[in-house]
Amino acid sequence: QDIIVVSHGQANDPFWSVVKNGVDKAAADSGATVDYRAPETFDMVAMSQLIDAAVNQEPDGIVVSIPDADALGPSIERAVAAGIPVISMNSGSDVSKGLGALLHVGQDEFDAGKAAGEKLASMGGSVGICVNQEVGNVSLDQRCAGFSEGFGGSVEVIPTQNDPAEVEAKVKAALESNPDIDTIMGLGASLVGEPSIAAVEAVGRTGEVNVATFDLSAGFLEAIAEGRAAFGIDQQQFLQGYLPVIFLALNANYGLIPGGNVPSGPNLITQEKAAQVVELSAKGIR
Amino acid sequence: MAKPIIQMENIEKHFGNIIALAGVSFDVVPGECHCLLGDNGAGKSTFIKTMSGVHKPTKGTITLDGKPMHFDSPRDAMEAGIATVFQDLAMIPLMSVTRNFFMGREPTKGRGPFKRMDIKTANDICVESMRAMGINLRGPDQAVGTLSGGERQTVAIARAVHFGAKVLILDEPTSALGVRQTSNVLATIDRVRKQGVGVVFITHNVRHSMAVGDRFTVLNRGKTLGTAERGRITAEELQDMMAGGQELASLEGSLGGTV
Amino acid sequence: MAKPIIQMENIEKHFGNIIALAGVSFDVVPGECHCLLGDNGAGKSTFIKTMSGVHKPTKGTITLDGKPMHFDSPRDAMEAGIATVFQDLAMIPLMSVTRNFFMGREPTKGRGPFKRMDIKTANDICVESMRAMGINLRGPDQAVGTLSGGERQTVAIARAVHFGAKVLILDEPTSALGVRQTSNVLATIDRVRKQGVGVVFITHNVRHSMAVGDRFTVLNRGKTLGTAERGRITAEELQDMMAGGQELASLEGSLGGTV
Amino acid sequence: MADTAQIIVDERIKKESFGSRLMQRPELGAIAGVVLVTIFFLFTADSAMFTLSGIMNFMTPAAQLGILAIGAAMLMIGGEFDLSIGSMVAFAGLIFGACVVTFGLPLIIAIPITFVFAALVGALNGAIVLRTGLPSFIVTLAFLFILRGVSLVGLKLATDGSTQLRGVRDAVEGDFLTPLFSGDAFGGLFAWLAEIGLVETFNNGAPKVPGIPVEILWFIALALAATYILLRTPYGNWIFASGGDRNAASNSGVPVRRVKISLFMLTACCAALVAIITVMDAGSTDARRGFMKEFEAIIAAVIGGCLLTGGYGSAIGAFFGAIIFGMVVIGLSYTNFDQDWFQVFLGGMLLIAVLFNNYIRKRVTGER
Amino acid sequence: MADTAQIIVDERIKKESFGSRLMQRPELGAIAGVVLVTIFFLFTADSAMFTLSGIMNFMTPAAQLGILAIGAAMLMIGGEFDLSIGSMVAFAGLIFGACVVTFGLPLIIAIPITFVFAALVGALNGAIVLRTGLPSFIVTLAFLFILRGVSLVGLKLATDGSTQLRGVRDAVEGDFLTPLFSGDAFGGLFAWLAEIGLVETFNNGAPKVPGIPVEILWFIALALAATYILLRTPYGNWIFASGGDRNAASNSGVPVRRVKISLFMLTACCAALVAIITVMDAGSTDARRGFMKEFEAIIAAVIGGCLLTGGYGSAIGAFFGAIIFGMVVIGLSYTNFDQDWFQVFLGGMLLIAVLFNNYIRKRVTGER
Ligand SMILES: Nc1ncnc2c1ncn2[C@@H]1O[C@H](COP(=O)(O)OP(=O)(O)OP(=O)(O)O)[C@@H](O)[C@H]1O
Ligand SMILES: Nc1ncnc2c1ncn2[C@@H]1O[C@H](COP(=O)(O)OP(=O)(O)OP(=O)(O)O)[C@@H](O)[C@H]1O
Ligand SMILES: [Mg+2]
Ligand SMILES: [Mg+2]
Repeated sequence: QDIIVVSHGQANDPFWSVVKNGVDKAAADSGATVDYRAPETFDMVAMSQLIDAAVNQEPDGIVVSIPDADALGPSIERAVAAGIPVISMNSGSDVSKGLGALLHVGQDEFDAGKAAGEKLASMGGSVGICVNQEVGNVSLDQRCAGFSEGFGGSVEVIPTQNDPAEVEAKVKAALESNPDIDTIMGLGASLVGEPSIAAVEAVGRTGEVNVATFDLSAGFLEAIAEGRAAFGIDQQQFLQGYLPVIFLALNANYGLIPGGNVPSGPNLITQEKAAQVVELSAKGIR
Repeated sequence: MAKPIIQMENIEKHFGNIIALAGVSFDVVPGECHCLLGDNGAGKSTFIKTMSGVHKPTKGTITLDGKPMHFDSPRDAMEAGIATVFQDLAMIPLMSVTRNFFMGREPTKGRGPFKRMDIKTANDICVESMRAMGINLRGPDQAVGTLSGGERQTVAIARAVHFGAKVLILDEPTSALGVRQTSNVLATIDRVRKQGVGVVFITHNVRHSMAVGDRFTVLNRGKTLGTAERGRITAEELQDMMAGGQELASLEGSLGGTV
Repeated sequence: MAKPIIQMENIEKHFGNIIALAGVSFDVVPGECHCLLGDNGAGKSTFIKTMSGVHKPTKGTITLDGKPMHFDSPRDAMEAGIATVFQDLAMIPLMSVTRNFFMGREPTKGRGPFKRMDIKTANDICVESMRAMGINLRGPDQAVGTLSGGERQTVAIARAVHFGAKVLILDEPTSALGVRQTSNVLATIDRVRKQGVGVVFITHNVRHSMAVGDRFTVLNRGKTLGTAERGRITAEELQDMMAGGQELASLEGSLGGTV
Repeated sequence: MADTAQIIVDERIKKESFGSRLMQRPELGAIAGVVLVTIFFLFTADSAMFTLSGIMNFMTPAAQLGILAIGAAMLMIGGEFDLSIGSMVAFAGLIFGACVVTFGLPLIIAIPITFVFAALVGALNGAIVLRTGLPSFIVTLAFLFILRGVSLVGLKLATDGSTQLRGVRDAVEGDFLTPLFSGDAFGGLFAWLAEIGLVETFNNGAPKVPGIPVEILWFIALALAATYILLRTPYGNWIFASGGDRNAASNSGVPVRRVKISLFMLTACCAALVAIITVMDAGSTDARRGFMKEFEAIIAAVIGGCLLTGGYGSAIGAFFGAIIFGMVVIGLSYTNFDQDWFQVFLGGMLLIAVLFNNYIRKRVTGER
Repeated sequence: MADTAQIIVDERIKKESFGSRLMQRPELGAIAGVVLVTIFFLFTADSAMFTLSGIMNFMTPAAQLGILAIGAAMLMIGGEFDLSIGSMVAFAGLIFGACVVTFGLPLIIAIPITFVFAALVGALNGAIVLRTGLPSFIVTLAFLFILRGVSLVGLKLATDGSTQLRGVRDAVEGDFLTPLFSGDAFGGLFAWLAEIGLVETFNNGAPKVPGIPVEILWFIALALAATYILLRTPYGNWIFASGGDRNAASNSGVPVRRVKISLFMLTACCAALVAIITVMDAGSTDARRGFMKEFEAIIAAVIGGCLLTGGYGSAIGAFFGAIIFGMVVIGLSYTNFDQDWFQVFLGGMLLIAVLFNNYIRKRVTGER
């Protein structure tokens, strides 16, 4: 069978590379031919065109992420109208059904942020920053918004670019100019989480400032294990790549399909669990 | 003498800390050819650039047809009827000969939104004007960058002559020209002068200036050395003034007075 | 006659569909000034550019000191002792006079990693060479772009003379020069010729060419019209050949034979 | 420059074929690239790519990029850059979205307002560049950041804190101008063609291609208009002159300032047009719309033969440049190459297309 | 150009002050921008910004950017662009990481290998540009994509599927070359200064600033070396000439091809240096390293006075340009402004800094 995956994250993004690894594994396991596609940057217009391109090839199934239902809706509906089974993953759990997708595999970004915020508040945090490496990317913005709500205290969003040195300097700057900050929420593990830990160490406040991040990286997990960071939010994105492909393959072969959405996360990785996960993370599975 | 078309009074021009013109006065009357002479770096080009709106004078006044004038751009000067051949020619190498010729003043046909360049007319005028100067173009759409030095200079002259309404300024127009083209340019100066246009002619060649000049103004190190009328000055005197009064005799001697 | 330093045989040069040179032969012997004359667009600049390594000839051979040569770049030609003043001068407007003067052949001091430009020597040589040509520079670090046309040309000539080892090629070197500077350049040609350098001198001015030339070659529409030796040809004959044999009499007459 | 050649008998001109004369035009060199890319995908891509719907599919992004690229090309020919057009897409999208959704204005008012805002920012860019003599690169770069930032703040204001403004599609539903800026044109024709079997249909009988996306029509119209302006009007001549040599142009009487400011305004309006089309198509806008489009537009213009130094290039070249870029980007998704290699292919294809176009032009014109 | 002026008595020269002669140099104009930005932050930012540790904090990213900017500036003076340096950071990081982690090579071998690879790619870029006569913009753009893609694929190969290669810090631990490329220099000095109370300490007595990050030293050394080369060596003269007018330079005997190719290699090596430093500092590398750095480097060079058209600029200018950019980017997190406005401020500050620098230079030199 032919299955096409269209997501909004690039193959070189650490998070999405894990999704893609899940896709590749599913392809190997099911024997289906699977293509993974994504626009060059977070670009909803380009993404809807990629979905159109996928529909044109009339595959046996399409997997999409839906960060903007308005922009992607018509393309998805077109796929459904053409009789192609669609499964949504990662983002869009709320709109997935309405657009005609069979089911959704993923985690709601806002809810995940909220859960993390609540956890960090319960760890004693009252003043937090949310470090966003791609302001304007709606799914990242939602994470910060969820975090704000769950955290309850004062939260400032720190926008940065895709550069670890800059992230470290900016977090350091924020910590130095506002000594009350006791919580750092990063939106990516290797790009934001790891430099944030370095920044906290550089200003000599290890242990006083809780650092947490979305997604995982081996380096960040080691820091969790050593107690230098609080936790990582794992949405087990490998599943978001793996399961929809398997489902669609089964659907194409036997007409089988689960009856409801599959929540792949959120899953907080704290000190106890971190050590086991490191190895898998280094292999691009978690 | 007729009333001057353009009159420049006490023009000064400074570039940063360099004083290029230190007070120059000059005028042009209709139907005359006024030669501007002087050593290299005397300030001739700078002076005519203030006259044609390229530079704003640091000090001094410009009067056109009796009214004080401020040129904000060369376009203003052009619209006042002043056409110039600059020493650097002001050509765009990548553009065709015709497009350079009509740059800024394209002939049009049609009207309203359909007003467009009349390319056929433009090509014809351009080829014809160049032929009148003694250059047979291969084609009007050859890029100016591929013309020879003299061919390029001829384009600039033909253009200025075509658009020169009241005053025609020529900054060393014949420097790169061959014998035949030079004769043509001098004849052209003679012709437009007779039509009542005032011509400003810059050259280092005393013979050329004596051939067509009615008055001669010599610049030296940013100042005027004076103005003489035709017949009141000999070629030798002019030559001496232009060279800044330096001793030429020895050189001249060794080379047989050929300069 | 001495053996030629450089000998060009049957040179052809095509640009796309344009034939600029249709078979030109030419040579230069040590200690002579060989004048290259011809109408605008005749192909003089193209010809000397093949001689100085800028263009590769489409056909034809170049022999240097008896050995066939291929210049892959102007640098090769320079290293073979050929220095050229190009018609477009080959100057960088944004760079200082000194830096332009020594561009590509900077004097150095120190050694190994501490080898650096000897700026003081360079400035001194540059100012001195310019003064010898009759131009007093305001300072050796003035940008060439702010020099007057003649000043700029003088830099190019002074540079070529300074580096001209065996052959010195001058493409219309005096076109923008004042009287005094022209005399200096002619005197300089005379001097280097006496030192045994072969000089190729392009000009449209018959008097200049008669003053220093030993041989005269006339180009016309990409072909040689012939070579004459000094004394075997008069200025008038030369002038007629340069203009391509066209009728000049009428023009000459009206302007008093001044061209 | 495409003036009609007057043939004069001259022994110094070699004969040249009609083909080689054609290829000397900057606008036609890029065709070679299109041909090469097409051949490449004919061999490697799914056959769906060159069905009617496949062609529409890659032409849509090409058209959106191309509208920007034509504006950018004209500005580049005029000797300047505008790095703010990508952000301008987001900014104009915000203005437009806010007009129709937040203020509920009809299109006949909202669209002119959007263009006016865009033109004003363009004029401001131009005025700063000309006033201060700073390179346009750095001035418009500042506006790249400023407009992007303002879009973010404005979106948050317009939506109470979200960075995504939705509901545009509902708001413009039924407006008489909507068909001009969104959806597909000639829908009736295509439905008829589907009925008589000339256009493929889905199982449910709807034509696979519901019509020609309007952006493609805008794209073609703009390319034709820009070409006409560049080659056939005095203004076009002034653009070439201003970009070729500012001083020479101004000394020859070209109103360089006016030309350049109007070009900045034109480029900004092209961005606004793309914003309106994409916002209406997507039904939403967000703060990252148009991200990096400024570079893609410049890339397309350069592929199409524009010089970065100004004074040379063509709108038709930018047209084909955008198509090459669009084909390569979308076309790779019709092939079986692993997405990990996507960028390697993108870069390689670009390079090969440009090299080939260049090689053909040189071969044909005989220059070296 | 900074040749010693020979003063000749000339009535046509006005006197000018030492200050104005100083400001005419392109390298010094950018200082005005630094001063202005500093004053701005002195008033608006938290005082922590201008403590020793605050300064080190914004100088570290500025230095990493600056190393690239100096390379980019030299290449721009030489008349070319390299858009692939950002991707080169990722590519060189991969090579370096693979050498030390995957193959376990010591630094003395790994570092030269990294530089050789970078230089080879640079030379390839240069060779294609010079061979084909295509604009370097488009050629290096292709390599922007290609190198980024190759880095991704290479990383996945080197790590069995992850896009992050870790363990560099452990691998280089104890290598005698490590202190040259990572960590802080003069640690002993700073410890001593802390003891005598000249440097602030943490509660545990460790100095707040453990030393000067090595990238800052590399940055300064490179700026000095580049300035020396540009202003005091024949090679520097050739760079200006090649960028100013390629034909004129080549006609005057400058080996333009050699100069340009070596500049491409130099720029690539600057990127490799940044890669080595950042990879060793971070202990890991991933496929997104150096993203968009090519543009930031060009921005810094332009702020510092380089012309995009080539032939003019300075390494010291790029030095200050990088510092301005670094200060503005990091400085805003020390202020109380709403961070949503970040990009607006970034753009505004850039514009103001450049305008001011331009204004000062014109005021002082009297040009108009
Ligand atoms: N933009 C400028 N900046 C500084 N100095 C300048 C500038 N333009 C001209 N100068 C100086 O002003 C003086 C006069 O220059 P100008 O070009 O007017 O001379 P000219 O009389 O035309 O000489 P030539 O006969 O050689 O063309 C020269 O010494 C030149 O160096
Ligand atoms: N790159 C080129 N492409 C096409 N044609 C060219 C090119 N260079 C020169 N030509 C043509 O070749 C002919 C000879 O040009 P060249 O510059 O050698 O003439 P010249 O004898 O030096 O003339 P002048 O006395 O005016 O300087 C000219 O007609 C010119 O149009
Ligand atoms: Mg002059
Ligand atoms: Mg010539």
